Amino acid sequence: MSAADTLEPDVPVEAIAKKDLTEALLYLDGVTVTFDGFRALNSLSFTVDPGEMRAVIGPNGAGKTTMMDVITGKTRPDKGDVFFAGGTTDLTKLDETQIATLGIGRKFQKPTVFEMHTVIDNLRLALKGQRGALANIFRRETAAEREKIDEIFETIKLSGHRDRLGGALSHGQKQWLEIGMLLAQDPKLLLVDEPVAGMTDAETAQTAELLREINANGHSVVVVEHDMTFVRDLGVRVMCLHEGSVLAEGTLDQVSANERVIEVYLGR
Amino acid sequence: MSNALTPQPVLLGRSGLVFLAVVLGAAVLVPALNLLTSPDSALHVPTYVVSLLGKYLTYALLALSVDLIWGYVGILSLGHGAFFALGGYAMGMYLMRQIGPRGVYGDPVLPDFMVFLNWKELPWFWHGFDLFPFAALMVLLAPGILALVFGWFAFRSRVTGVYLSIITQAMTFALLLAFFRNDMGFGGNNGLTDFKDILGFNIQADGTRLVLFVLSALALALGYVLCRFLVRSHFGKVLIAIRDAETRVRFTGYRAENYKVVAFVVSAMLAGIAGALYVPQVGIINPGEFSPANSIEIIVWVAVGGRGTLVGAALGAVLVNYAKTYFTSGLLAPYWLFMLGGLFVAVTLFLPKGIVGTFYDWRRARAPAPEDLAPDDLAPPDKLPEPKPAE
Amino acid sequence: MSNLFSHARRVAGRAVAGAAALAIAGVAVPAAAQETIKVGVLHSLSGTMAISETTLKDTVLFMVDQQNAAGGVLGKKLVPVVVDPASNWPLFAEKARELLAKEKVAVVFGCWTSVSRKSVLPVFKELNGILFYPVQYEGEESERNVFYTGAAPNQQAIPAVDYLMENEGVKRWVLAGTDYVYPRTTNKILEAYLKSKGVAAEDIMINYTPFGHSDWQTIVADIKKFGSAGKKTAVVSTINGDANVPFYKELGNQGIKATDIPVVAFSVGEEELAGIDTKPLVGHLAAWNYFQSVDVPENADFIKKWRGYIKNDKRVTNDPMEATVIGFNMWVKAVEKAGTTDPDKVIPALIGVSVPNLTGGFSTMMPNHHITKPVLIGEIKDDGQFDVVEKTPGLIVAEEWSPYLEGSKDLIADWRSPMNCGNFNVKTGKCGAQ
Amino acid sequence: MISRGLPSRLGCVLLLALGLLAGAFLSPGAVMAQGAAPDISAPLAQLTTDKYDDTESALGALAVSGSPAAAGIVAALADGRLSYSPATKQVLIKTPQGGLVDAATGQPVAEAPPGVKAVRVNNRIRRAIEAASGTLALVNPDPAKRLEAASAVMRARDEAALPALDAALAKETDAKVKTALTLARASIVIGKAGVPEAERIAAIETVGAQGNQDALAVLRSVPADASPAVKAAAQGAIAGIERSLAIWSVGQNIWYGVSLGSVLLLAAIGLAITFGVMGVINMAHGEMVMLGAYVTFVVQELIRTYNPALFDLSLLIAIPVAFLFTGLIGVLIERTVIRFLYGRALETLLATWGISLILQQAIRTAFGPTNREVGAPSWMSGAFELGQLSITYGRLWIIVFAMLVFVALLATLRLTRIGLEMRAVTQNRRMAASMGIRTNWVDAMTFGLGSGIAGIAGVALSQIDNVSPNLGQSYIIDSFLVVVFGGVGNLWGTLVGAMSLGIANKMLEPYAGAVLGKIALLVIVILFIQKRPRGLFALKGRAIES
Repeated sequence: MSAADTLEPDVPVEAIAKKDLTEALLYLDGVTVTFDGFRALNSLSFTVDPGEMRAVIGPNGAGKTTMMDVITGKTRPDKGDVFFAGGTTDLTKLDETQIATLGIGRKFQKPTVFEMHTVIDNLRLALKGQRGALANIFRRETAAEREKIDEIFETIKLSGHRDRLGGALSHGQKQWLEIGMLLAQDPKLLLVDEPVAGMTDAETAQTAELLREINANGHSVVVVEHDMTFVRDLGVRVMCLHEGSVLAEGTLDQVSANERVIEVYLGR
Repeated sequence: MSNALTPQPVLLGRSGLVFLAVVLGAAVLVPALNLLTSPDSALHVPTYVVSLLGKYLTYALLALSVDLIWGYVGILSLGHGAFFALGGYAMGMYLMRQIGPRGVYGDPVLPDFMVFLNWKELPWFWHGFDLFPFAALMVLLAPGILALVFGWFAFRSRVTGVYLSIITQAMTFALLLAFFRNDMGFGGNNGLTDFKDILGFNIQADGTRLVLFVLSALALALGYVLCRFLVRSHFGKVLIAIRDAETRVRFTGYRAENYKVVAFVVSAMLAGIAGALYVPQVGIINPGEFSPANSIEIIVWVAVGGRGTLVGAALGAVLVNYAKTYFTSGLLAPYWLFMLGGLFVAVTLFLPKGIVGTFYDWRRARAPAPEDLAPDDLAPPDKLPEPKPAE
Repeated sequence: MSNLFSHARRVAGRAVAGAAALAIAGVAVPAAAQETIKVGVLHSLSGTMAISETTLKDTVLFMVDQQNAAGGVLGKKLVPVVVDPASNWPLFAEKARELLAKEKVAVVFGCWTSVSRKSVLPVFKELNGILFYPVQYEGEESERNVFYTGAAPNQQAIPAVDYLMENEGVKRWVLAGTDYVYPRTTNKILEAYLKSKGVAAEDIMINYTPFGHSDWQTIVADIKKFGSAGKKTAVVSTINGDANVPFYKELGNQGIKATDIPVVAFSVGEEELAGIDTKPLVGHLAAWNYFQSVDVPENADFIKKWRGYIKNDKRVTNDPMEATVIGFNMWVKAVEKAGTTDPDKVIPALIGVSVPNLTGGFSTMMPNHHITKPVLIGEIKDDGQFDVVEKTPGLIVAEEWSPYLEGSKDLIADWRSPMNCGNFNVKTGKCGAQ
Repeated sequence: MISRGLPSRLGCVLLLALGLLAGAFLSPGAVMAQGAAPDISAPLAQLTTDKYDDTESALGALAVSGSPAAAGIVAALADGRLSYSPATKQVLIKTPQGGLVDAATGQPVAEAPPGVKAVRVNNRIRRAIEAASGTLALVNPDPAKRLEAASAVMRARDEAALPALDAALAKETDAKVKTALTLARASIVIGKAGVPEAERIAAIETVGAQGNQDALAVLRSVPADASPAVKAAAQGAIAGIERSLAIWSVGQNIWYGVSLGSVLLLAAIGLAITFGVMGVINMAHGEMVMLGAYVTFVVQELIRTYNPALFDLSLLIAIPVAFLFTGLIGVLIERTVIRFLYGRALETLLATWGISLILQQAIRTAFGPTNREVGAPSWMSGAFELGQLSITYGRLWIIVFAMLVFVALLATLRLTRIGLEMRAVTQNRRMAASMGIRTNWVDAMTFGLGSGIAGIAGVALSQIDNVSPNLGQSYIIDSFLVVVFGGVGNLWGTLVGAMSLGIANKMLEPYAGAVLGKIALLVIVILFIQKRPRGLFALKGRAIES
């Protein structure tokens, strides 16, 4: 299914508040995705500002992962708009690689690192720079690149594991390595899917710290997470998804006080 | 230079050096033993053994080309024999044109099979093959372009895993049927045969056979160095990354399909070279080379030797083919299919990493720091991630 | 590497030889004790061609057995060397090389398909071996090192067409074949021949199918349609191997009877029919130089001994077997005549050798390295055998170069001195066809 | 022959017919007892020369001899019961009871003279016999026999049969037979010299109304010297038939396509289980089909040996046997090899390829490399006409069988406990295991089911293809293509895939030929997979990516 088939040209773009579109880093409007009759996203709309960190919560099947799929080009929406960088780029027309090159990095729910590569090679592969196939045959690492990698090692605290295979790392280490790989890509926006699943409390706290640090360095971050302690640690604006659209938005306290949210989480 | 700070991985590991030594050693030793020892000597290598070894070496190069894409990119091509055959046909067409008026009908231009089917003139695609440089170019281009077109479509459409394997099989099967057709102008089932000269040298002369053997050894050595260089480069790391987690690679901003296409084309060209060296040594090229069973056999060689190890692929090709030669003669002839079949089953069950992969495991297990060995000799994980069939 | 190899080969070879000697001590050990002559057998025992070639391997072994029982050749025992080229054409070349260079066999009986013969041809020329090729083929070849004991097109196809024209009044022809060189060439020859007999182009339909074609519905329907033009129609089938069974099954199912549209086949013999229920096929024809049902004492004797040897009293015999037998006997006779197995002596000695065939006559090796043969037309009976309905009165000499083909009409082969040429051009008077 | 007067000819034929009838019911001795028989020694002598020309003319002479013995002789020749002694020139009839009778005298012969040989029959003689006995059977009391005779006469188009036809037409009461007789008469009239123009044109209309291929053949036999009006009428009728046949030929191609599709379906459906559901690339699948065909062979051999009466049921008996046997082999393979390879689909390819080589060679060793004969039961032989379509029973039953297998498999997966467990295990092995499903057992059963289905496919394929060790190899590529084209893991996809590939193949074949058609189809499938990398019926969904 090509993007052209599903994109409705009649969507009145003018009707959307100009301010949102031009100032937002990420802009979703009326995004709907259906799988075999099941509506995974139902007219989902929200924006993420430059430099913002946002947490997304919601029960299973609320559409959190599908939302990430749509933003990163993995899934094409049936209808709706997804714009990036102040409305300059229509993400629904691009594929994963183009979107990644634009500066949107993604961490998967299940940690995905290159298991047969060493940790340092994982970072080397992710490092921003030449992506062309032929050019990479003769590529040599520069001093600047090496410095950058050392820097990331500092951030993700895996310096002692440089030469171990990615697959040999513990679950938590893999999560961090994956975040490190995101950093190496130097994206404008990081999409992080359940970064603390399966982590110890200490690791969870460290991860929250890590994400805050990343955010402080000027990266926008969208975190999908179930772990409320972690979300609280982040201390950022929270958005609750339910049945494919935004149920509530605000601080964690506001959202968790929302009656409908309580109903959704506890009522079933 | 940056190399001064942290060393880049070495181009050739220990096993690579051993491999090159063996191949190049054979390139010197075999002709020497053939020429310098008397036929009665225990060390004497008869000419027919030289040709046989030369054939094995071309198979080894073919296996290497398959390992490059299967072992390192995870593309299981069940149609790689097609590239081998195309290279072989390009060479065969050159050799046919060299026959000139020495064919049975004495036609100065047309090959015999065209004469007796009443063809009046040479089909357009036969032009140019009387020139060796053109033919040599086609040895690379014919498989290369097919791989480029096929790979471009397949990888861009993200046809992967089993689906890809099946359509590569369909591709070689379609070519098999096409080349069987006499109307195609490639000699139909009989293929191209009865060659006389290559570059002016009698193709049956012992000297020519020795030279072809040495060339095959050199091609294998160079092919190995090329593959090794590729898989150690940043490009190669991306390939391995694609094999293990293709989606991650895309989300990291690499065009996985471009990497696959490049690897696929390089692999097809290597296979084409192998085919081109194979044809003058066995003396015939026929559509049978396109048969899917042949392509599956190549996979088996690689699996037996150990995929993702390069050395293993070459070793597997030589071992399995030696076994085939050995068991198809004499008393064991009726049973050799049992042995071949049993070998495949046994290898997949008991040596899933193949001979060389298992050897690496064993060496790693003895080494004090297991992880440190990994970067030198990359063995694939026990199981390659494969797309699961939709449920 | 080669050191290692030859060593491993020697060691393994010794082990296997030892085991083998133990296993078949009765045969192997005494044979090795005296001087022997090695006979190569180059027939596929696995793969697609095993279906046809295995029988020929057994036939050669049977003949060797008989010959040894009769005292061998030149007082020496014959030792068969069997290899399996596995229906793989390059492997044929490799195995031929092994037989000639390593085993040093005196003669090789082998090959079935044209491509396998083409594959081994350069090897036999290079290493100066002798190959007996026992299968009917397309002709267009005559080589010093090869003796062709199967039929050339004029020893099979043309008499069959003549029979249909004269006896069945056939006016319209379907030439159906598998798309490879034998049917292509045969059909080219037949087309030219039919046209020379005044058959119009629109009364000839030519159809080619791939190897192993299994769905014949469309083609059989087309044949039926072609046959409904108001003229007596026949099918000349050069369909090969596995494709025949589904073809005949479809003919039977679609109710094409021999009395309506007879099919005459050149590649269907007793072995092939053994896999089909022949009741619906009664009356369809085949043209060969031998049928199992030929009622002469030589044949009855051969069948009896063969069945005794193979220990199966239902085993059928067929034309390529007869060709193998003739070839074998010719070689034995030529070796006795030459007093040596040296190919340079045996090859000239073979010309003119005459041995009994199994249809009550003699076949002679001609200077073109092909043999003289009677042509028999048989109709399929309901027991899977053939009823011989026509036999040429005399023997037919093979036309290795067809006079009906543009490229070869001026060529002749004569391997006697002084000509010594397989493709002598009578127009230019030069060997090498120029 | 034509020169003979009508009345005498009619008389002869009737006499001959009576004689034939008598011959069929009475002993030859009784026929002889009727007395004064014409001399048939000349034709009998011709029967002993062992020449087809003589036999044919003897047949003609016998037919007009008026001898009551002639009928018995013709019938004996048709059945292969006629022999002669080259030494004594005596012609002998072997009675159906096994006795010997002298053809000339009708007297029983105690012992055959030495060197007695059968009078040989070839296609030409068979045609002559057919024409004669067809003519004679026109007065058979059984309408079905008369109908058969009418079409035999039409096929033979022997002008000599015309008087008999006229006589039969005059007496005929059965409408169906009458139509057939009229048609047969018209067919002869069209090609006969010296027929009045009007009669010929009427005949052309009668035949033209038939509208089938036989009619075309008849219409094309209009003599070259016929009047322009006759030729025009024939041309018009031919054009009309060709138009309607062109339309029918589309239907025919679709029928052939469905038939090919059902063969593909049978070959592929077992694979849809082992490959589609379990993810095992089972290269030995073709060998399972081959084993099924050999089971059929063995079952038939046993039936032929021990109880030939059951032969028509042999296929029905073979079905469960083949299912159980190949199913068991499948379970064995799964338990000893496949189970160690789950999750390593591409490695199952290697192991099963090895297994396929072993199975092939095992069969070759056990049964020999040559084809084995599997007979067709009577209900699978022959064909019937549906409009202008000729539908063979064999193909029809295979289609029906394929559909039954498909439905049964679908029902097994949907409705039975084991089907539910199979789906559960393939969807989430760990979850299924934790719910108490014995996943090992289910794996073995699933593989056994797929193999068993392949086995019963072999039963059907033994009817249309070689039963040889190579049987499986010819189906393996097509089977994989069908499953992949249809969408892995979806039985409906396999059905639609098989049918569309079958029909596309048969639609392409008349234009492109068998080889190019097949190549074109492969290319189409390759391109199609580019468009839909997961096949025709791939399920959409949020793929769980790792």
